[in-house]
Amino acid sequence: MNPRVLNFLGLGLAGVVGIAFMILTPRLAELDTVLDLTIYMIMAILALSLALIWGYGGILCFGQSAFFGLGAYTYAIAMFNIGDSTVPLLLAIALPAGFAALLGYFMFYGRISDVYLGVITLTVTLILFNSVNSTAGPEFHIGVARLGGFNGIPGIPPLNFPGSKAAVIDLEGMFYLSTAALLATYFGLRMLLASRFGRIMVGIRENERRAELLGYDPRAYKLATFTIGGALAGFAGCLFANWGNFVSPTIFGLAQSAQIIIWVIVGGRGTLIGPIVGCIGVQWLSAALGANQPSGSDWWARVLANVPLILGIILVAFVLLVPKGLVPTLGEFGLWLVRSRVRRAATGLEPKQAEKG
Amino acid sequence: MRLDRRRFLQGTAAIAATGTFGSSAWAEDPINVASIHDLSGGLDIYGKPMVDALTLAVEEANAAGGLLGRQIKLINYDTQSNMQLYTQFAQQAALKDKVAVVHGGITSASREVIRPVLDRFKTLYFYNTQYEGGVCDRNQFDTGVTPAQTVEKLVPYAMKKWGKKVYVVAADYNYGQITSQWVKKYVTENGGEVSSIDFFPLDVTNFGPTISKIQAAKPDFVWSALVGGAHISFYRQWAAAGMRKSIPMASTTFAVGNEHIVLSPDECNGMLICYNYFQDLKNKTNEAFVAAFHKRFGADYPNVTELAMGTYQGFRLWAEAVKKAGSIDRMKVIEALETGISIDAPSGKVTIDPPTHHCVLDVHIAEVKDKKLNVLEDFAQQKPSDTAAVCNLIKNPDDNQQYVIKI
Amino acid sequence: MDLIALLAIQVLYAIASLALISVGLAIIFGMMRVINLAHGEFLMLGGYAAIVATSNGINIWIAILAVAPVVVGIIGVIVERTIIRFLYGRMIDTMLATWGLSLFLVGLTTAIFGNTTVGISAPLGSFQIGAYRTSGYTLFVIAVAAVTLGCIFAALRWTRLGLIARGTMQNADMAAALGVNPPRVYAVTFGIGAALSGLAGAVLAPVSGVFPTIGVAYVAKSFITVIGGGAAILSGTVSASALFGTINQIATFATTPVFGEVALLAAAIVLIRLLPQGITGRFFRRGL
Amino acid sequence: MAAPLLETRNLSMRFGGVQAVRNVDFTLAEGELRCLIGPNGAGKSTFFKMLTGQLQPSQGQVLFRGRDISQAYAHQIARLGIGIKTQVPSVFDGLSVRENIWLAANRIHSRDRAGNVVDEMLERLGLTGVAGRLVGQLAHGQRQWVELGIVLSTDPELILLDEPAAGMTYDEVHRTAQLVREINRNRALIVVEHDMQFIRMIAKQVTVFNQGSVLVEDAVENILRNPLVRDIYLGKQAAA
Repeated sequence: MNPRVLNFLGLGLAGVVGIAFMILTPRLAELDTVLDLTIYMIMAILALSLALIWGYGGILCFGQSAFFGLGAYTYAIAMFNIGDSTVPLLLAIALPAGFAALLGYFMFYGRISDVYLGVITLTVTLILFNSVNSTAGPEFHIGVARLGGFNGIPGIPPLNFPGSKAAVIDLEGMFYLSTAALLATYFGLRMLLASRFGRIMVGIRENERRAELLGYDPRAYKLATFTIGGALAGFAGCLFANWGNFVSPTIFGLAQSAQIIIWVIVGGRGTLIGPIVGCIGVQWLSAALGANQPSGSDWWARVLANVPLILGIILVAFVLLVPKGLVPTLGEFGLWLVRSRVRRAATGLEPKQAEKG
Repeated sequence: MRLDRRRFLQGTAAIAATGTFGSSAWAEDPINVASIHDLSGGLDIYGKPMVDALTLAVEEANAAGGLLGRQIKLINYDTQSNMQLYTQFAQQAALKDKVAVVHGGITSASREVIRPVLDRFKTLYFYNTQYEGGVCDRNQFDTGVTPAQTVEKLVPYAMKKWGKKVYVVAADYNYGQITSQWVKKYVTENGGEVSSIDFFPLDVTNFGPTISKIQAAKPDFVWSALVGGAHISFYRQWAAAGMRKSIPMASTTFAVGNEHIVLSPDECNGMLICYNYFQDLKNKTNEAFVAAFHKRFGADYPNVTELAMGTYQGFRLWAEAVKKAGSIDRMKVIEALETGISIDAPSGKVTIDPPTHHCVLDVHIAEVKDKKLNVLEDFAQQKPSDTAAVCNLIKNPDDNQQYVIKI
Repeated sequence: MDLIALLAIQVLYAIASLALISVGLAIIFGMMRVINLAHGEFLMLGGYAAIVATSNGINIWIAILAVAPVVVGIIGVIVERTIIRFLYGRMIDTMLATWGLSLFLVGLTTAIFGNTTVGISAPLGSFQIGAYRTSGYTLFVIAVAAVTLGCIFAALRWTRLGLIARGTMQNADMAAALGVNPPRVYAVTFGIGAALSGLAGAVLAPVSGVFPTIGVAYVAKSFITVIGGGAAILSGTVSASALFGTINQIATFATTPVFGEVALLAAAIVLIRLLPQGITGRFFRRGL
Repeated sequence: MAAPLLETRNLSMRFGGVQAVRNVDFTLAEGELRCLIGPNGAGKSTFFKMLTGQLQPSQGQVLFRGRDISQAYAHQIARLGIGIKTQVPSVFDGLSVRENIWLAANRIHSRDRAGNVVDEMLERLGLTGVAGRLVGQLAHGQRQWVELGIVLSTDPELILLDEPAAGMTYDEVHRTAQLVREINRNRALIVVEHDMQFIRMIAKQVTVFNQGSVLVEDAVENILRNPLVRDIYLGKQAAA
């Protein structure tokens, strides 16, 4: 059994499962479950955007939420001003992509690397947070859309089928759209990574200097990767604004940025399935912990229902017990079971992460 | 129960139908009531007391035999100061728990996140926090005070006491912005002047420069519309700079987060505030309530806040309406509430104002004194005149928005 | 005139507080390459330590200057022994772990103290500068910052641990090369870093107040300051704090706190763009 | 004799106070094989770094085919046709041997062509057996071969080898020498090496670096006789 075959088997399986999930869920699950799953799908796209930039591009980005938020705000503002959702959707992808390109040019062509990238991206998203957060006054508006400061923008009109404002995408449609988008993103990225570009990108992550000495310009590849990641995050932001019909500055906040990183680490860097799993897992967990709070004053009950406390313990335990992240660990366990030729083959599929401390 | 595809496509109406059907089918199963508040994260200062009050209200009702002979089940969500969870939990409450009513939301932001969800899924919504006013939605009831009810009273009182030149510091968001506009309005109406209005994002903790600015402006008193844990440092730095003794302060946000307990007396004594409820109100209902509350949550419970009482009264009003309607069906209950239901609450008489779905209630001006709030003057039965200026749900019941009231 | 004086004090104060909240992180990051996302919570714990101590009748100065650092230092060592030490050389994992830790600490403090803890009010009263009154405590904060940095300088310059520290800053394997056993050095370093954070938290408690979630207000700022400063613990922290503190405070005074914040962050970006290794990556390389 | 392939004029590199390379004038003809020797810290590696654009010289010029490349980026120089095998093998540890070679071949060949080139290269270096292994898991000697393979796969005009024989077994050294001679049939090389046997096997012309500048340049046999070189360099070696 050679790597290619294995690869295609894996992809095929993922595809079948994904499509089955998309088609069956609304028929089997209750509406509230479907709605929850919708947001998880959307956030998974966001997780993938960082998985690409960081896991494969080796670009430590603390500010992925910047592009996510820009996407959401762009969609909201454009929607109020235009009405038909086609243009806003495209803007919500183009603008963050453009912003990522600018920022990326500024950083990579300035030869900024590793943790300094982290700080700059973090700083950028915090600037956005502070700025947008202080636009509560009526004087802050773009066209007819008021920015609303801390309160954000409520009542954002949902997507409609291209051209016909009336044909609004309903809740079920939103689920189909988000799931399809996630699947498309996943397979798109798999293709990207299999392409020349993707393999060179991974090479640069592994050893930038060597790639340079072979005649590749790392700055250009990083810039491209970063821009694609920004576009994806922006797209996710647009879907997010649709799902809840609101957006507020906390979308740019430290908590949001950190959360995205957590998803990727939990699921496993250097994989694509991992961040998806991590994202859904962590979100489901905090929602599950938040629901069914005990009322009353019983101290122990309150401690056990104390979300940050429990979540914190789980995360710490996780790092110590599953350091490589969920999917790689499971993967290795699986591969440990099969023969070594297959193991060699499989390691080719998902390049191992090289920790840069 | 599962939804088959056809019903799913019929959409929300069908879901609401199945919801009410499902719950009124057997008199035995409990009535679900959802609480959606921040019990962790930055806003839990406000959320925890609200949930405690709601818990007590539910337990009292159950002890008295429940509603319509059915027990009430409180389903309690912690939104962790995270907007996304407000949406998710509102959806769960409406669709999974099929609750009869949702009590929840703290900031206006969270309300505007919940409101459309509950409208869409036809679930009754009570918002029990004091806020900037202007929400006009037949599916929602607001039991908190709005600026016209408190600011209007406190401004002239403070000006009479201290003078006509006012410096306003406010939280930089919808509530702070609008409240400070009301302050300005009433100050000018009373022949004074607002020398400046400064806004601060909710996470600002360094007020040094501002305090210098205020000193330069030399106002007769400072009006604070600051909100949240970080802003408490303003009062600290204000006192530390020795300003508390020279320039007094009035506020309609102070003490809502128990600031008067967190701060030491010499950091906030003498400040004037105005609310619907104070724990030390002298009346039979309140004394009984406070006793019950301490019995339930311990005598050392810091303080029953304005928001906690809002929530308690919110539930009581809903329960009253359910009794009157003899059903928990959303429309029946709304109609019952719109008859102008009123209850004898710890804060005094509280009545639903049919056209605005806000409340007519007493307000009191009090002074902060050694971690206590001493009531100085009472104003009976204040109407939500600000919202009334823009909203009449009896005339146009399909209205559904938050008006920005022209000031 | 007196306004200038007042402004000067406030700028100094901004620098001092920035240096205070950053230096603990600087030591931990500079020496161990650990991004401690629970840094803000260490500050928060320092505040609580001071509050609990004072409310139990301990003199406020002792509470702030002794109790808080010791308590948080011990907590730091425990954390290092139980979590961090398993993760050396894995910066990313320590990020996840310390993020989890920060959540845990927030939850724990809320469970123990609730969220309406009675704070401590600033001692030392206030004093007059011309037409203005300002808090005497401001000067105290400035003094503490100066003394702290002085002590760190002395420690780095003249103690064995300082020597090791400087070595490790130059190259990570140095500690081992110097024939000390790294685990102990790391534990101690982390402890000291935590202790300094505790001190900072306690010193600022009377100014900013203390509540479980106050950490987030600090962590990003101090992180940015540390990276902006670069590898050298002391000169890095000082120079970065000086730059950012001044910009922030003056911008705030001239306009609004928001703009002050944004100006600080923008400055950080420009700085890192110009000096990709942080200030000390370029200037006074041989600094401490 | 044709115009030189590579020429440096007055090339110097200073780090703070330290003068690592000092006014080096160096010329390499088309197709020449030159050995660089000199004690550690003589500036050989720094010299290589400047030739490949990893360091910008603090003064002087590097001319490749008469074109000044002293200010060019590393990747531009690589594309002009200078390849380097660094002292510590610089390879893609997280990738398989095949992927390593592919990344190099891919730069100059079309997708399908690259595949064959990779196979040939693996065969040529005897790496076919480990093609699927992660390079990070290979022995030092093998990683040396992988890096050689990477360099050769970009088919450079000029190949710089920084201590190719380091850490190799005796017969690996032989194979390397053989390979170098083979490469030299149609490519120019500069080889930095300490191993004198190795140099004897390959070298004609040798340049001796000392303290950052060229001490002497001569045919290998003269160099070996040169007392100066003995003192500063071979003396130690002989003693060792």
